[in-house]
Amino acid sequence: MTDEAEHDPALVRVLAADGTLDPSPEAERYLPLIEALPDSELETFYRDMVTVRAFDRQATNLQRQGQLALWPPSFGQEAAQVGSARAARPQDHLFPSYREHVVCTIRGVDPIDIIRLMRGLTHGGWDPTDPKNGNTHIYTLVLGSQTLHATGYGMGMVFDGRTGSGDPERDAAVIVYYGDGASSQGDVHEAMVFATSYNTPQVFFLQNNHWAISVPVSTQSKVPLVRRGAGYGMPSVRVDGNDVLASYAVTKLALDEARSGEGPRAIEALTYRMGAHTTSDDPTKYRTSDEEAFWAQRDPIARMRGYLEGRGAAASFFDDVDAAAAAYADDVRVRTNALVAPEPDSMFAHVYNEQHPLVDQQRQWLADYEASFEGGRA
Amino acid sequence: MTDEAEHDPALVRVLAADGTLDPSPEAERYLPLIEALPDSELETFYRDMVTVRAFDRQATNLQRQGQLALWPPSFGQEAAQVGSARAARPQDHLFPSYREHVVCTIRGVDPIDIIRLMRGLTHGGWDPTDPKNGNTHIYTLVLGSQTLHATGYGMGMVFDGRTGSGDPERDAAVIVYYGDGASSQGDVHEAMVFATSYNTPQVFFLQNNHWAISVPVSTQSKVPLVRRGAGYGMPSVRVDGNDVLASYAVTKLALDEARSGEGPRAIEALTYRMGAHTTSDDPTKYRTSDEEAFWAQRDPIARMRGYLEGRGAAASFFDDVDAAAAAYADDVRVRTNALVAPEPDSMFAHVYNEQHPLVDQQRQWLADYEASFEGGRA
Amino acid sequence: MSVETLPFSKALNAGMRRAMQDDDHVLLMGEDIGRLGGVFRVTEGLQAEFGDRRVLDTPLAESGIVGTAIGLAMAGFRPVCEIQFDGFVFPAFDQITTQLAKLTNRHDGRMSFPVVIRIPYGGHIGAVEHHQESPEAYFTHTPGLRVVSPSTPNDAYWMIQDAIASPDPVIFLEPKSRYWPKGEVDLAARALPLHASRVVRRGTDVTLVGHGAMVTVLLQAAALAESEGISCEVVDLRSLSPVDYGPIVESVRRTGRMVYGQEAPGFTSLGSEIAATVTEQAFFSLEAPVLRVSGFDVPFPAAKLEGSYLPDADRILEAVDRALAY
Amino acid sequence: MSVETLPFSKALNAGMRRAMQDDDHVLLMGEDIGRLGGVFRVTEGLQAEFGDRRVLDTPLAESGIVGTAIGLAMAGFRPVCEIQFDGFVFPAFDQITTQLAKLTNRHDGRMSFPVVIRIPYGGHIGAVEHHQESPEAYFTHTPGLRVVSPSTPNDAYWMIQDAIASPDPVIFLEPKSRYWPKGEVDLAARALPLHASRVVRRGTDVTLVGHGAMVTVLLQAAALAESEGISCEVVDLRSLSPVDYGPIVESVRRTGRMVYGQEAPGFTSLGSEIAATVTEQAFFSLEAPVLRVSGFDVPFPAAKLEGSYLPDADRILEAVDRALAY
Ligand SMILES: Cc1ncc(C[n+]2csc(CCOP(=O)(O)OP(=O)(O)O)c2C)c(N)n1
Ligand SMILES: Cc1ncc(C[n+]2csc(CCOP(=O)(O)OP(=O)(O)O)c2C)c(N)n1
Ligand SMILES: [Mg+2]
Ligand SMILES: [Mg+2]
Repeated sequence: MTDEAEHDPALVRVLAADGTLDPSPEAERYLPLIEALPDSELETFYRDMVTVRAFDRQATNLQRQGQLALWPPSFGQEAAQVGSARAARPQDHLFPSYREHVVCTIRGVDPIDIIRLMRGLTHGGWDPTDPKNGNTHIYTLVLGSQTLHATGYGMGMVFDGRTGSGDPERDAAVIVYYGDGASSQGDVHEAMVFATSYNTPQVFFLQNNHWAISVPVSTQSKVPLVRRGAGYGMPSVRVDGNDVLASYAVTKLALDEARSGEGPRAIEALTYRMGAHTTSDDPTKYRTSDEEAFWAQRDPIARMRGYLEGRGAAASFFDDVDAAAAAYADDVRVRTNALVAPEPDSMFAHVYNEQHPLVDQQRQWLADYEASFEGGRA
Repeated sequence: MTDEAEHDPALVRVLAADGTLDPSPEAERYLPLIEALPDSELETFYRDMVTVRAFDRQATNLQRQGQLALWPPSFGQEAAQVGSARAARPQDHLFPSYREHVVCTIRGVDPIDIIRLMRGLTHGGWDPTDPKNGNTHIYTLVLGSQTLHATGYGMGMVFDGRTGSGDPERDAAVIVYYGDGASSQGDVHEAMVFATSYNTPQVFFLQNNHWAISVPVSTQSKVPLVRRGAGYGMPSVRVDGNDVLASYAVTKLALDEARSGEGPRAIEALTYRMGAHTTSDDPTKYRTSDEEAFWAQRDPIARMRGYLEGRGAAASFFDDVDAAAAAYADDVRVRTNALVAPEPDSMFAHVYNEQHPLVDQQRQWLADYEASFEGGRA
Repeated sequence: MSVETLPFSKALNAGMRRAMQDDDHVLLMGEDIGRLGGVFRVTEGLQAEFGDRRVLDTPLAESGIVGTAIGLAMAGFRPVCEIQFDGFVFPAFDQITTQLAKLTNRHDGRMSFPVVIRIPYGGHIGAVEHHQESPEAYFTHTPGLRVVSPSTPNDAYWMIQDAIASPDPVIFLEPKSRYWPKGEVDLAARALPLHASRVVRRGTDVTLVGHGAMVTVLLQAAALAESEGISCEVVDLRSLSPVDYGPIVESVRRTGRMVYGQEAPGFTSLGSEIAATVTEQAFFSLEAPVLRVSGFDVPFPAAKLEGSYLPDADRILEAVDRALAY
Repeated sequence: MSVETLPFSKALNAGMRRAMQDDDHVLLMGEDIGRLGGVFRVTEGLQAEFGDRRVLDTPLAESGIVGTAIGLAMAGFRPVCEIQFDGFVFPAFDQITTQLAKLTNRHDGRMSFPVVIRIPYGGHIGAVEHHQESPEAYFTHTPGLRVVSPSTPNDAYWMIQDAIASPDPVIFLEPKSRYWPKGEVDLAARALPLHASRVVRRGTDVTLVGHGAMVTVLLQAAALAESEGISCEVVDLRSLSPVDYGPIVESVRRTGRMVYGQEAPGFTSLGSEIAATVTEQAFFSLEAPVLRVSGFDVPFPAAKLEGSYLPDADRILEAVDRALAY
């Protein structure tokens, strides 16, 4: 299965597993986009991946220490996420699922806001309307639901003339993230139906990490998931999602086309969830160490490091990145430990925007009730 | 739109609009199946179409006379329905939507049972477990839902070894009918996901009659709907659904393959709803008389009549068929007028199979209450 | 002259037209609502007036309609979705329940979701399965939604505008058997607030409460009761969530007896809630338990049986008599 | 020896194993229930024992799971579907409500649909959104469904077998916070019938009623009340639809006071129904209105706040005191 996909002639790949430049035939048309990247940007890609992996590992540990309710690691999926998120323009809107820690932090979301969600302090975490969050929407846990929200947002861009105007500062697009398991949900289908019907400026970004908890992707589909898009008339491409350059390039082109009014596109990024599904999961129950080893050799960070080393990056660069990542992760730990629980009252505060007598009454009741225990509840 | 489809090189068509044999390139592989049909079978196809059209027109009139709550005419879709239903073997299971009057009657369903549903006497109408109904399931009004039921039934056939055994008397398949509008529902997607995942012996038979009430198929998809199947790895074919021979042949092959364990298949039959959506609808609000005229020239019955005439069928044959159809329709009218309303008590009878205190109590209450009006309710 | 006599459906149409004129980010979406004007013609003429970017004939997928409406709300629109019939709202139930209802809360109030979902509901039209149901309990049980139902053309005209103006999601239930009867609509004077209930008939012996098409039945029952010397007060709920208990409890404190009428099955219904809560709030005034007259706890039956299923004035009166017999 | 001490989850597992042994057309289907044994390990070992044709790791689509289970039932199977968490049942809501619940009736009783839908539900596990909800009201309001919830390992063992044996669709709610505690399971002696409620503690002053994990809370409250000299009777509902009112009404006629506890939001809830119906049936015995202690009418909050959201023994006692103060 993994071998087959490796040699899929339609796969876009730029870097071999060891980081040497070795574009697949399908990658040819994307090379100019990659060649246009300055060294600083290549270094940013690498830095992004290392930083968020350090954060991700830290969060996993924090969960083990009982600081978080749950943590779904992004470990292994850094290239697909960095490549796609760096391809987006500031005015684009991003709709993550729940494992897009890399995407979110790149766009400006404070990792502590993701932590707050997974610690059980909030169901959201950050404010998508705050410019500092780079139009990154909050996580959606009901699989596939966000694909429709993204499509609706894209319809709004069409109706507001924010797409296809030819003005690169004005034209915008949406990108929505979902998984191989989620692809089976009816909502994803309906999102593709609406997207093509309204010609939304939209990229459907599927991270096929080969597993939906314990269920292999072969249960969701016997054929490559990338083929779905064509059924709706959507140009679709399959990319090596562990290759940050390829992931960047295919997303960049797809978003550019979408923004310029050519309609929705689909990308299947082949990657691998190197860690557990979440900290509650034990992958040894359902997958082999051979498979894990196969993918360990395709680690997206090692690959990009090989590439940068091949281009002559200094050892000190890598050391700097590692040190900065460690500091970043450490800072998250410190701030996590400082988090405090919200007041019970807050659960009533935002159910409605306008006054609601029943909620108001229960809010008051709880306040009075809690007050009646002043000096300690049994 | 219609012209484009007419000249779609991938369309399977055997008969030209005037009934001359003029197979499209795609039809070549199906010709042996058609050549194998005895004359009697060809006549049956014709007779089926004429008979049910007469019944359908009768039902439409009965609704206008206030005898039915509603009638969704099958007018214009006879060839797709006759061809596909005649291709099924006795042991196959058929899951209609709500416009498959032709399919149902061919399989043995008494038309009066469809009438009972549309008169508002029952939500079902016939008993799919009664052998006389040819494994025809009852209508489903919530669009797309039945596609999952069919898939589940097909899974059962797989688990019971009733498919792929090589024994033609034992191996069975399911065929499910749905429309171009329904194709947008999430359930249809999930049905295709499950069908391919479990390799069900199943044919997805889409009657693209170009309209979902007032909404043209172009709102559901910008590309031919037949392309959807490939996204799941399903062999898929587009057929001229107004050509009964082509409809028969593609369905026959697809069902044979499905039965022999090769998994699900999809068929898009291009046809046209020549009448209103239902008797509550007024199609002049949303479509042109030019379009209606275009399709009138492609009437499936006229086409088959032309073919039979070309083969030398006698005028008396056609007269006989017309006379028998008129008698058939007349019989339906007579029996409709004789239908009586069910007892109120019946609404409680089949909600549960086992005793249910709340329902029992309400049933008793209503009986007592009705009895208290003996001699006339205000 | 600001008072016009309009059928309920045209009053709704006029209300939506006005909301669309006032705010160009109000848009309508649904199946067959554009060129056809909806199967009940409630949106007739609006696509011709506002164009197909503001009145959308969507693909045929209810989850898609509500899910994309959510995205449109995020992008600053105020979508008004039409669900073609009550029984077809369930494919959208996940988007309504796990998304629309919860998204304001999930965003800690930083985004609002002013989506209206219009649903023609209820029986009395002799239609086939899934076309005559009263699904209000599913929505009133869901925190984060507001649920309303007008019973007169004037309320239809004003409440649809208030629902569209609301920053919260509103399930807007339209009693389809009331689409045709006409009534006076005052285009100038706002009706009661969206979430107020209203006493529509004064009385002293028994309080009758209901919403939508049931209000007509309750008024018939009250008229019949009067001829038997029983004085019924009738309250039109108007808002199903939140419920404006003020007028109801005030009434029950006076009458000591209450009958709640609804077309929906009774078990775990809005009627259960109102009975339980009124009992709590007026316990010492009650001479009899609050009685509920509901659709039976069976699937809405075939059309020919709807007369036996749906509570009519006689069944309301039967309960009134029982309440008085306590 | 036929009595074993088992955790609730293992009792369920044993019950399903036995049902599968007894009838080879019983099959299990759901997400991650096979190789992994389910996220709560309730189906652990069953795929290894019965094979992947009887324990299906399905594609990830809840409407697909329930919809194909319906087709399997038509083909003579008895599917037991697992929904991974309470909050993920809504994508299947249309198939449950418009299809599963109504198909027997639609077929005029000529086909039956013995489908069980297992749903781990309720709070107390500190999980993220959609993982702690109590959706029972949506199902109890739907005619055609049966809804049950065991609260002990013994009931879990027997009720799952009864649910599978039932010719009707059964929504089987598993209180997930009870998965781990152990209890005695009598493998030989059948428990009460599926739809019987049970008095689990005798008392004379106030009747406490609830289901699932709430039963534990009610028993805690009863123990605390005892220390204050108040005698509480506790009834475990077991069956949520239909409700076996006999033991409840009998109890309330003696105590004159009742408190209903539930984790679900209170508005239009099962608690509303039971309060309204008990009031009707025991009107003259009631010294106080039936009081309900519920989750608040807000979305289930973030995990750190669940302690304030979920009714605990103190909140039950507060209501007991209020009931006694009438
Ligand atoms: C509607 C719904 N059903 C079930 C779940 C439980 N669940 C959470 S993640 C998951 C697997 C998702 O797999 P995939 O889409 O491939 O994403 P990945 O976790 O691999 O990133 C499941 C079943 C859910 N969140 N939503
Ligand atoms: C879930 C659902 N939504 C809406 C409807 C109302 N409705 C009935 S038929 C119809 C159009 C169906 O179009 P199509 O699937 O093309 O079938 P056709 O009527 O053309 O045979 C609509 C919208 C429904 N029955 N079910
Ligand atoms: Mg995955
Ligand atoms: Mg159609």
